[in-house]
Amino acid sequence: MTVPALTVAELVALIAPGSLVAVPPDYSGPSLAATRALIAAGTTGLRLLAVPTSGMQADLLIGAGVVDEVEAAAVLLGEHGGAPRFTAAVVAGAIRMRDTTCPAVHAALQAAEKGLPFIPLRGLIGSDVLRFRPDWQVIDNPFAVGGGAAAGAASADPIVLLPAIRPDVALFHAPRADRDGNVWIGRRRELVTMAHAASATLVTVEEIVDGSLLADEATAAGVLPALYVTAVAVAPGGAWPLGLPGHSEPDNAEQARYARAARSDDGFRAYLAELLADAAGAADAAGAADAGR
Amino acid sequence: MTVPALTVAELVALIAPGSLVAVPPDYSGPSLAATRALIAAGTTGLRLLAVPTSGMQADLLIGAGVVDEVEAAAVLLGEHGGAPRFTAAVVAGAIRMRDTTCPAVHAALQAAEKGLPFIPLRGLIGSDVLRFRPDWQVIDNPFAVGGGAAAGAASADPIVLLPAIRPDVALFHAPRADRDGNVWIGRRRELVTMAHAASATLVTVEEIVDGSLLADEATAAGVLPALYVTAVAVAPGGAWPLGLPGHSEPDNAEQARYARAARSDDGFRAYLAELLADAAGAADAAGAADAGR
Amino acid sequence: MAAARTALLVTALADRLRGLSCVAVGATSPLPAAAALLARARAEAVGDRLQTIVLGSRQHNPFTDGGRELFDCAAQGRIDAFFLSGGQIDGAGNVNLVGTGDYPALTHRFPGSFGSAYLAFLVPSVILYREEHSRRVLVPRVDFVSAPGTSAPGTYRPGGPTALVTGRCAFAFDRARGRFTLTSLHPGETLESVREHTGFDFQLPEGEGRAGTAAIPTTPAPTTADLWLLRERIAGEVAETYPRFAALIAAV
Amino acid sequence: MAAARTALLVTALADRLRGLSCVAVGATSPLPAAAALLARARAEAVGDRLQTIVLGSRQHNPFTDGGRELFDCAAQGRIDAFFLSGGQIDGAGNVNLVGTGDYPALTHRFPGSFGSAYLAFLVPSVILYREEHSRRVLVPRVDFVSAPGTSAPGTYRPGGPTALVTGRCAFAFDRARGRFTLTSLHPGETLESVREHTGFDFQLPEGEGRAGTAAIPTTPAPTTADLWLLRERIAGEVAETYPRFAALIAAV
Repeated sequence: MTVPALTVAELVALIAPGSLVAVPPDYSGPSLAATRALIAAGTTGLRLLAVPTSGMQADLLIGAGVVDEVEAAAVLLGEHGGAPRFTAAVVAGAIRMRDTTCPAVHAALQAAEKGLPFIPLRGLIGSDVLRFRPDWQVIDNPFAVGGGAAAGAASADPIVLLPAIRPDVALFHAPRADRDGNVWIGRRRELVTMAHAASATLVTVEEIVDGSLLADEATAAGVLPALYVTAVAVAPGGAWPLGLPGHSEPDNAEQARYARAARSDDGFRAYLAELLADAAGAADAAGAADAGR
Repeated sequence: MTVPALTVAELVALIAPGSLVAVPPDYSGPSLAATRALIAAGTTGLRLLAVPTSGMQADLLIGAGVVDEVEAAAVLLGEHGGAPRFTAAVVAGAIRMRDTTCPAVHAALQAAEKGLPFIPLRGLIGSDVLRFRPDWQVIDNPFAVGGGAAAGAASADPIVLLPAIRPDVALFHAPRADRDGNVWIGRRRELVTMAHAASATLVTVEEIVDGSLLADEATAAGVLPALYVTAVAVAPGGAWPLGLPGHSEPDNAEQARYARAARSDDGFRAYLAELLADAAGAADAAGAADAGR
Repeated sequence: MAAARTALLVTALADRLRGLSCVAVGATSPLPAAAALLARARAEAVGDRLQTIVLGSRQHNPFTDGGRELFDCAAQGRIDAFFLSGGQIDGAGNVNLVGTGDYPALTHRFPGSFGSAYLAFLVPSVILYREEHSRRVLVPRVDFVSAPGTSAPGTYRPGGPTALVTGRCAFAFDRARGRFTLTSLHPGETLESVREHTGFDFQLPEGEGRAGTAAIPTTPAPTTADLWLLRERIAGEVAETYPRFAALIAAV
Repeated sequence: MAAARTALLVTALADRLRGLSCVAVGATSPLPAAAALLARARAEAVGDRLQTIVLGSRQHNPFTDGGRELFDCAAQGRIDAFFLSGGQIDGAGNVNLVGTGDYPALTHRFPGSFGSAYLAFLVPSVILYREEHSRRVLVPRVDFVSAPGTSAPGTYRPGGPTALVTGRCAFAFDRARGRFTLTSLHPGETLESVREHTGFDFQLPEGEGRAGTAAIPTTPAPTTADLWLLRERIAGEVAETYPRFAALIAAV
């Protein structure tokens, strides 16, 4: 394999403390397997970038103390309501929160993808999202026709400039990779942008398949090329209890169970202990299976 | 069909004189069928945007007098050398040429796609491409750390800003559409950006298939949704003599024949007359087939 | 939320989509999703077409360019209407999706602004909705402006709020004045009951005295055709994305 | 171009890719494509890996994000080397792909700048090549700067030209001085013959007197292993994209 195939523990060991880690929203394949492994490894000090929102993954990482800072347009457990550990950590001041808006995350990653130092974005003017982002700038649109003054306006078409966001790591779960390290992502193209923008891309997958995913033109359009993939780890069910587009449905009962448990710190600790014990068992099983590869 | 299915003649009749028409490069499915129909219809005054280069399509349109202005990073007949009618028209001053560079076309279309008035782009500083584009601006990067002066430099990180390009029409040929108007484009994602950026998107296709192209997640990633498609026309072999990715190979002998013929204006006229006669015959045949739809 | 009340809110939201070409509905938004699909079914019944994009749906989401496509599509001017809810909404049309308290020292945290700080500027008709109509939600001034109701002159803003539908009534948003106008009362509500539970001042319809309530229209009840569509068609269409909500709709 | 000359140019270009991780080759560039694939085969032979992206190829192009991906990829710093040819190239490393004459009143038009005005800034090693080595091509000053050889201090420019390979010799580009240095003469060429056909002044290797030519190295001939790879492997690999050129390679 061109791209190394690691265990999940080896994969997350590549994430240095302090790294800016980009993760997809709940509907786009967050790697819960890697999330568990990060917690089990005792990693701390990560900065999490939700692209552009996150749910149970962020809540677990925050509750477990893995994360110092979160940039997100929203953190919530989907239909299961607010993210309890996120909410508690923000109110307690335990994490730094960088509030943003969905298109700003996408645009700032596209800026990094294109090697641009910044990218403009419409909207935002007059919002407190902008007011509390000292890293964002407002300029007068240099291409405004006639300028605002000519139109009798108070200012000449102000527009926000966002600095590019270049994550250290893009981390997600996908249905499959091939032995070259190409990864199938289907329509989830935010994963492509994340990987292009990031310095390293770490992927857990349901399986590694024979043959190149790029060989068939009918399906090649949904592939992230190995060029952007740093390492892959096989983790069947690695999105659980979230769903994986084109592969598995969300486990709503388990998510509801988490949402209830995480309302209190004690409940969260108990859930986490159980989750890590299960994960350790699963990892042992995977390790045994791996020995045969 | 949600999106109207027209004849090629009806399709090109939607292109108003003076329109800015975006077309893909030779390797990405230019609609030569629509090109012939535009010439046959006597359309004039079009402004052509090559995304980011063009070949026989541009040369035919220029030679036939359909086009007043061309914006392109290059116009050439691929392995068959320079584009003779383009070259002659530029030297004669018969068309306005807006020289650009490939990534500037892509970026300016992405700006339009994102509703941005402008987008920055690296490179270009000190080139004559920039010098002869009064519509481009250079600013000091407002996010430069310390600024150029602190680094002992003559200026504070100059960077080019490109105005967004919003084509009136995106025009291309694709292997297939479904009855909803979804169009299969595979990996040719410049077609997606073109369509997103353009006010109208007109597509000729090899065939219209039953069932939704979006139904199968394995292939949905390669689909331009009907949302962006203004109208579709069936034109089997509509890319000929160029190839169509995932469908047909280029007809190199025919391209070589064109390259030879177009060296002189007389040769071009003769080639064109023959081409339009053939196209008229093909259109009659298609019309007869169409009657059964 | 009882089935009858759900049906009323869905139809009240759907009423605000008449004559449009394309509506998009964000994730985790069952009420607007049902409203958009009802409006589409109504349009089809009279030979019109309403493109309906429901994020989180497989069946009703044609996007193939990833998470950015909704926002790019809105900026391209292709989306006529979008729905936004709010943890707080004030009388100037400002929406707060971030939290209460003195940001960043919040006393209560909401999930976050999502795309509101952008879509509220770019989508021509942003329909605000919130089932809970109380002074806790409808406040004099939001603690955090995720999306402002109006903007200073010269600000690029082709869009903005046009309406607010709550569990008690419907307002129109007067963009020039930056204020809401009460347009209809749900059955059982009065001008007084709405005032009692609303933390901001609002306008009355043209020609209405400030005293009288008799002439303020009642929010139209779902028609028999609406109820039939909700039960027989929309319940099935939303079931893919919102199975629990679909059961409620099926019972209207 | 005879097979032996082709093999020499391909190997001379491939020599400039040693130790790199990723090289990209633009469309309509058979010579660089063969060089990149040869460099990859050489790397593999010693257990290294050179990612080789050949635009226009199905087999050797992994991109799935459309025409912009090459440029985005270069801006991300993932591409170590790229090849550029020129209608005119001058002694300051400026490349002209647009035409001769007083732009826009050109007397002769070339196809256009392609991505040169961008890639020449961003790709660390831009390898210039042109089979024709004449005063028509290698001019004192290009008529149009598609891509400048060097930039003013303060200009963001991680990349730039590093070499120029022609039908007569190979130059290195001295970025600090903005000048070429003659590094090797192809068999049959002398310093004098190169000077005679070069429209710009250039430097000699360190320690070389301006008079002598004896000590200027000869461009290394393809090794037996190179020729075997070209015939047995590279010809097949380029055949998909450049069938006519493949026939030439197969005959080396």
